Amino acid sequence: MFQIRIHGRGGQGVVSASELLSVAAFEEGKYSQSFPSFGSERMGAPVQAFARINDTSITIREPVMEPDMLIIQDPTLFHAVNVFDGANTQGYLLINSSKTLSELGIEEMSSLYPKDHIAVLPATELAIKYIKQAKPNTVLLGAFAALSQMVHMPALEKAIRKKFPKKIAEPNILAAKAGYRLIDAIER
Amino acid sequence: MTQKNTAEQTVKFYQTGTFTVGNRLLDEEFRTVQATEERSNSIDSGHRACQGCGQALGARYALDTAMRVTNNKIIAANATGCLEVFTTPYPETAWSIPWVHSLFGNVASVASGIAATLKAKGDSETRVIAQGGDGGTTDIGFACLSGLFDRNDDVLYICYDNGGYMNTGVQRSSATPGGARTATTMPVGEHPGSSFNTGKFLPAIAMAHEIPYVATASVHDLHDLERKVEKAMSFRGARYIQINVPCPLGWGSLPAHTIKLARMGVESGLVPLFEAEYGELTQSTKIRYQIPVEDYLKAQRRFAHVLKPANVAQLETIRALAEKNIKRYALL
Amino acid sequence: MLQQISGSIAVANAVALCRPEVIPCYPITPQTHIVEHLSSLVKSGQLQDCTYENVESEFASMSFCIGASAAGARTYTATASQGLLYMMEAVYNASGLGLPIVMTLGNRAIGAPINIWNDHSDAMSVRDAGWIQLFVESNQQALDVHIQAFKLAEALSLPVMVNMDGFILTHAITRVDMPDQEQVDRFLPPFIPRQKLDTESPLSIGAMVGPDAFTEVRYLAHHKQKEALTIIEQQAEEFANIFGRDSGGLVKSYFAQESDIVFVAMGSVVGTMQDLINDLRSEGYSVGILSLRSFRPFPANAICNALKNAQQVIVFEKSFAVGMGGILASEIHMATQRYADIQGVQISSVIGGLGGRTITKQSLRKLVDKAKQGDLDAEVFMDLEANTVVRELKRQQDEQSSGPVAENILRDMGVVSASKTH
Amino acid sequence: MTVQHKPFAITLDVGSSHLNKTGSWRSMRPVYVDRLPPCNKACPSGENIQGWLSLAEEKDYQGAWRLLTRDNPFPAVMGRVCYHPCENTCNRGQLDVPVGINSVERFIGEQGLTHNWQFHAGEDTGKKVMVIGAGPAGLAAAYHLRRLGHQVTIFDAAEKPGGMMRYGIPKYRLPREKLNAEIYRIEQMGVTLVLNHAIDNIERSQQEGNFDAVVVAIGAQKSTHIDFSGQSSIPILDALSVLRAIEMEKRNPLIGRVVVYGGGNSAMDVARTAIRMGAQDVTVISRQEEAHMSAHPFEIKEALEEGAQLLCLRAITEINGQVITLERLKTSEEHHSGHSHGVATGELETISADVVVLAIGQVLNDDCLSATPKIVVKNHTIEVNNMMQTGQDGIFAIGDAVPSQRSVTTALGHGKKVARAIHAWLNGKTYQPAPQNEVVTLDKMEPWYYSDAPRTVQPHLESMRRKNGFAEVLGDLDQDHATYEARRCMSCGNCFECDNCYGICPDNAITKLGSGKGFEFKYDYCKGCGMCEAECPCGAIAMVTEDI
Repeated sequence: MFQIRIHGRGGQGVVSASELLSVAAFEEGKYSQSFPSFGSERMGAPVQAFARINDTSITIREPVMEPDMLIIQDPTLFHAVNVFDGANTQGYLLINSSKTLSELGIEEMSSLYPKDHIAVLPATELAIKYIKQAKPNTVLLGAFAALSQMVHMPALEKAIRKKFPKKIAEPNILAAKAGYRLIDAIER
Repeated sequence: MTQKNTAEQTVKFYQTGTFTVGNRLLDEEFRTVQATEERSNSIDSGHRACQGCGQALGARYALDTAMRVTNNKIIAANATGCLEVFTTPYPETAWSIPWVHSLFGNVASVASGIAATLKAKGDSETRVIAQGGDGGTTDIGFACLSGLFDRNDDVLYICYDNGGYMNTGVQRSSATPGGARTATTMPVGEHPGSSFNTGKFLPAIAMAHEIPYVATASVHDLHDLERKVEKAMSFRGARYIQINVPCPLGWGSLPAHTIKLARMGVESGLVPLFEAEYGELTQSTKIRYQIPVEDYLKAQRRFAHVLKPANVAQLETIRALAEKNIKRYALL
Repeated sequence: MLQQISGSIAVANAVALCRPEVIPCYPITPQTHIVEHLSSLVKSGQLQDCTYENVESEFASMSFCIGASAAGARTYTATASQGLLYMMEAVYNASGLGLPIVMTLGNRAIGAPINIWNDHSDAMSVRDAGWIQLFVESNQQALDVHIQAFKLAEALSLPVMVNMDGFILTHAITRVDMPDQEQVDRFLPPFIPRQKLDTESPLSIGAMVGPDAFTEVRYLAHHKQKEALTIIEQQAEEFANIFGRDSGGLVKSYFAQESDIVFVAMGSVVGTMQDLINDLRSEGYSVGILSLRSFRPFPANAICNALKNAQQVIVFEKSFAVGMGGILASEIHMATQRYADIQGVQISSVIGGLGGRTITKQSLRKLVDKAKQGDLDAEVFMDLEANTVVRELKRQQDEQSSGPVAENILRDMGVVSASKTH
Repeated sequence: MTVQHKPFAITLDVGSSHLNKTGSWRSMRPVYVDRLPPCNKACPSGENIQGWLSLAEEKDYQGAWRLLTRDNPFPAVMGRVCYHPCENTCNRGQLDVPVGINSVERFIGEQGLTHNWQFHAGEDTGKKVMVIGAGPAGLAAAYHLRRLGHQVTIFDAAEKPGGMMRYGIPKYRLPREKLNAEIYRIEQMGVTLVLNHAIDNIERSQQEGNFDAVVVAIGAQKSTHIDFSGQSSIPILDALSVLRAIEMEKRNPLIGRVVVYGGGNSAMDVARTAIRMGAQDVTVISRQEEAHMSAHPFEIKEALEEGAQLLCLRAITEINGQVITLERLKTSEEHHSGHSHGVATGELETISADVVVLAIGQVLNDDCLSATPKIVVKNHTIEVNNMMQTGQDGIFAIGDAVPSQRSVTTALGHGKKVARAIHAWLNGKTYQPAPQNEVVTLDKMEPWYYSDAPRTVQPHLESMRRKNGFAEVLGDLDQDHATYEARRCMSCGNCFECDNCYGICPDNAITKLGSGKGFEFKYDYCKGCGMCEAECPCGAIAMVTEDI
């Protein structure tokens, strides 16, 4: 079972990101689950969302305690929340930032991860470019696909099209593709 | 059902019992529903209302009228209260219409639910009536009633106003008139009876919701009452009628005086009868023979203290209220 | 059809397939998404011949249901927590009148302190209200059980409450198999009310009943619930035949009969427990779960039958009766006392997951380990921060005006960082 | 326990509340009563006024006429000349103004004449009754006797029938064609009228004619006369002979300055006749103050309107030549209540006159009675028992000849009463009048239910027109107005099927039996609240204590 935890702030599409991930996995015939860390749904508050992807059905309901994939949508959270709590350091780390890991002050923690399991990208910049909004979630999902291969772009595109009306879906797909390309290029 | 004036109808102007229930001289169409042998008796004999119950009368008047207008297609919902208790003492029922009682404070919503069902089933013939006492209407059921008005659900809400919680032993409601003795506003202390400058007048609140129709009526003037119910039934949406129903028990009056007191209430100006459509006052029923408020008060033990010389200020306040009504609703 | 959707949407769509005729609602987290979605379905015309009304309170909402159901409509609403308490008088009334209303309860804690997260305090507050109360473990069950709920309610002329953990299920996006209309129609016939406000055949509903007959009327309510014990099982079987799934029923055993240690629990926590016992059983533990799917009627026989081989029973529940303890635990006690086959079983009452506290596999595992060692107390508050409690008790001892408890504890835990104000 | 097929909320067989007999709560029970309306009570003819008004309300004029004429065969006459004591007692008078009963009666009477509705004699009994006097009393007696099937012959000394109706009431109040028509209708029943035939020995005439019984209805034909002191040079006449002379169209004695002495209706008749006959100046001198004059106020009012002078509280003490000396009187303090005469003051004044007419009353002319000694005359009237029988078995006396209020209406009432008495006597029985019901007063009624409207005023002739001739002073009501007026009747004490009791009973404890059949209490359910009694507009319900 592959477990994902997404950290961000209210309004950044954290919950949508987890949902899109689960739907994309579903589209690929896998079992998946997503849910938010429930709380007051106010803008700017730290939020988490979770997803699980598996080949068989998932019954567990506890929040993702040992994420195989950590997605950090907002790097300012490193100072507020212990985002690495319980993280499987053999898993993946995906961070939205234009800074380096050392600039972010997480060099020590990130060093525990395999090098090719870490990706840092300016997702917000790309989001502004493609969707004219500071919502880095779809860019990060593209990057997630490239980084983890747990879902793939066609399924992700499908999930985005299901969730959003065409006018919003298409730019988001472009944003996701941009995220995908960026990471894919680095990896390969 | 009002008589046209004499100039138009020289002969049809019946001095003989013009305001009576029926009259063999009146054309059928001008007689009240209650005058007919075929009236539906929505509430029938054997109910356990007190002797001279105004509410038993008001309810039958209103519902029988509604039944005639709708060809017997009405469903009634009832708030907890005297009417509910005395009509359905297990294992008997006095109702000849489909009738449901749920709770004290929810009759408006229950009625809305019934109306919703009729709407869902495409039944536009059957109409819904909600009924409650003044406590169930102005106090505990107020929120639900306001919701009904807000949504403009197709329900006629009838409040039988006897100015207190009579079912539980005569306590004050927000419709209890100032000065009146109740078990929670006894005639003791510096300000005996129910406080003045308190309470709420629901017809005005109903008007503020701008619902299609609001009216006040009284059991003493059946023609007026039936006309109003008939009028109410001609509208779709939320409608409110408040019927003044004397309560011998709560008012400390003789059972035989129920209608007389209803009449005196109106003729003293303390009980204004009027109609409003979409929030605008459209008509008031004129006082026929104005009487001093004292005449009305002295027939009720609940006001006995008001008539003592020491409480003349209370009497003046009540007089002023009557005058205010007369002016506001153009009752003369 | 397989779909990856939230629990709320799944339930809303399932309810819509049941062709409800009247739906009043009032928003309250965490059930709101259900009625929001139903609103869209009605407004867009996807759900026809249905009156949807956003009313002014939960009290009005249930009252609206009462009127609608009495007038012969298939009626549905949803609420949670405080909303349930606000409609409480009408909740009792609906069952007292025998009206087959179906209501989803998005289970949530009851304040104060105000808390929007999941536990079962709301469901337990109406345990004596005369409603049938069903619990679901997953979103698939949630949608399946709603379809059964209408059929059950209408068969018995009793209201049915489907309990679904707030957020954990309502907000979780999972795979569900959404039935098609034809299947649902096959399972659920059109509503023929047992009693109906009908101008063609006038009837008085809601008469006053005095001491001479009240006992009989109340006994009949009890009798109906007992009948439900049979009907629930029958309908689950019928459902399985048409939809090809096991959903519903009175209880569900996961190795309960063949295990020494058995969890008894209701709702979504059973999913986490399943995950746990799969691990534990592979490690050689003899551990199982008994999931209670019907809480009212209380299936005492089915429970006892499932527990007859157990040595240790861990009753896990997300609520408790303050001053008494676990509610479900005491009911299990009562049932086992009556059941001759069960003698000497150890029953521990575990209270956990209150107000949305995470129920982790790890914590549950500790319970099993303790039970295995015979160390599990009769009453356990799982993951209780004992030190915090002790400090607050000390504050109260030291100072008469120690301030509000909830705020003190938040401050103590560092959630609120404000300094002491006096 | 078997499975219930109904939901438990309504199981256990809910029944109708009809099972609950709330009648057991009652300590008083309502009963329907017929109370006596004050108009009926006041009517000297004993008319069922409320009854015929009720039919008139429904525009059943023939029905009204039939009911009315059951008691009074002269509706067209009485509709004009009756002083309608009924109206004075009418309960409606306390609300606005009394119902114009008299005008409706006249309308009904006119309907009878217009449509030529006829009376029917009763089945022949073979008995013969002689009636002496064709005045209102005699004619009424004849009419009622005939209805009862007896043969009747009326003898009258005058050349035309009608008595005081013809010779005492001026034409402007009673057009003669109306009188003639209504008398003719009685003749049509088979009553034999023998005119110009004075009876001087009753018993002999009875034996000669083989009559089984006799009714003496000879009126009070002898005018009271006063001999004034002084040397009068002017005629001093009596009212009766003046009015008779004018009726007979003989020489008009009312010329120049006419002084009428008296305060009664005859005085007014003479005064108003004098004005019509062209008298120069008409003065009525009354010993009473105006309020206590026995003339009806409207007569006084109309006389004054027509130009008569009125001098009250004066007595004629002397007439010398054309000068009449009057003494002023003052109201006696002990007797301010009514019939008192003034007390002399000694203050004198004079007026001049060309003729004086005394209108101070008439007494019985007992010439024909002298042959029948058992008929006792006392105080100028014939003594009769309460069955109107004189001391002579089989001879009855009625009208102005016996002690009673002297009015046409009273005379008609006597006619009815004597007919019943004779009928019983002829059958060897004694007439027992039915006991009278309790009179209904306004406090037993709830008048709120009646609309208020002023009485339709009979169209008055302008007073100028009145003075110049004997045209009728009061006109007819048209049909609309008559109906309207009839409908002002409150039906005091008698159910008029207003449905109030039926409608306002909070316990639905009244059965409506259908039009004309009234109502019935369902004592199984009546809780005895008394609302029906309190709200019965006309007071036709009474609460009586239950026997426990």
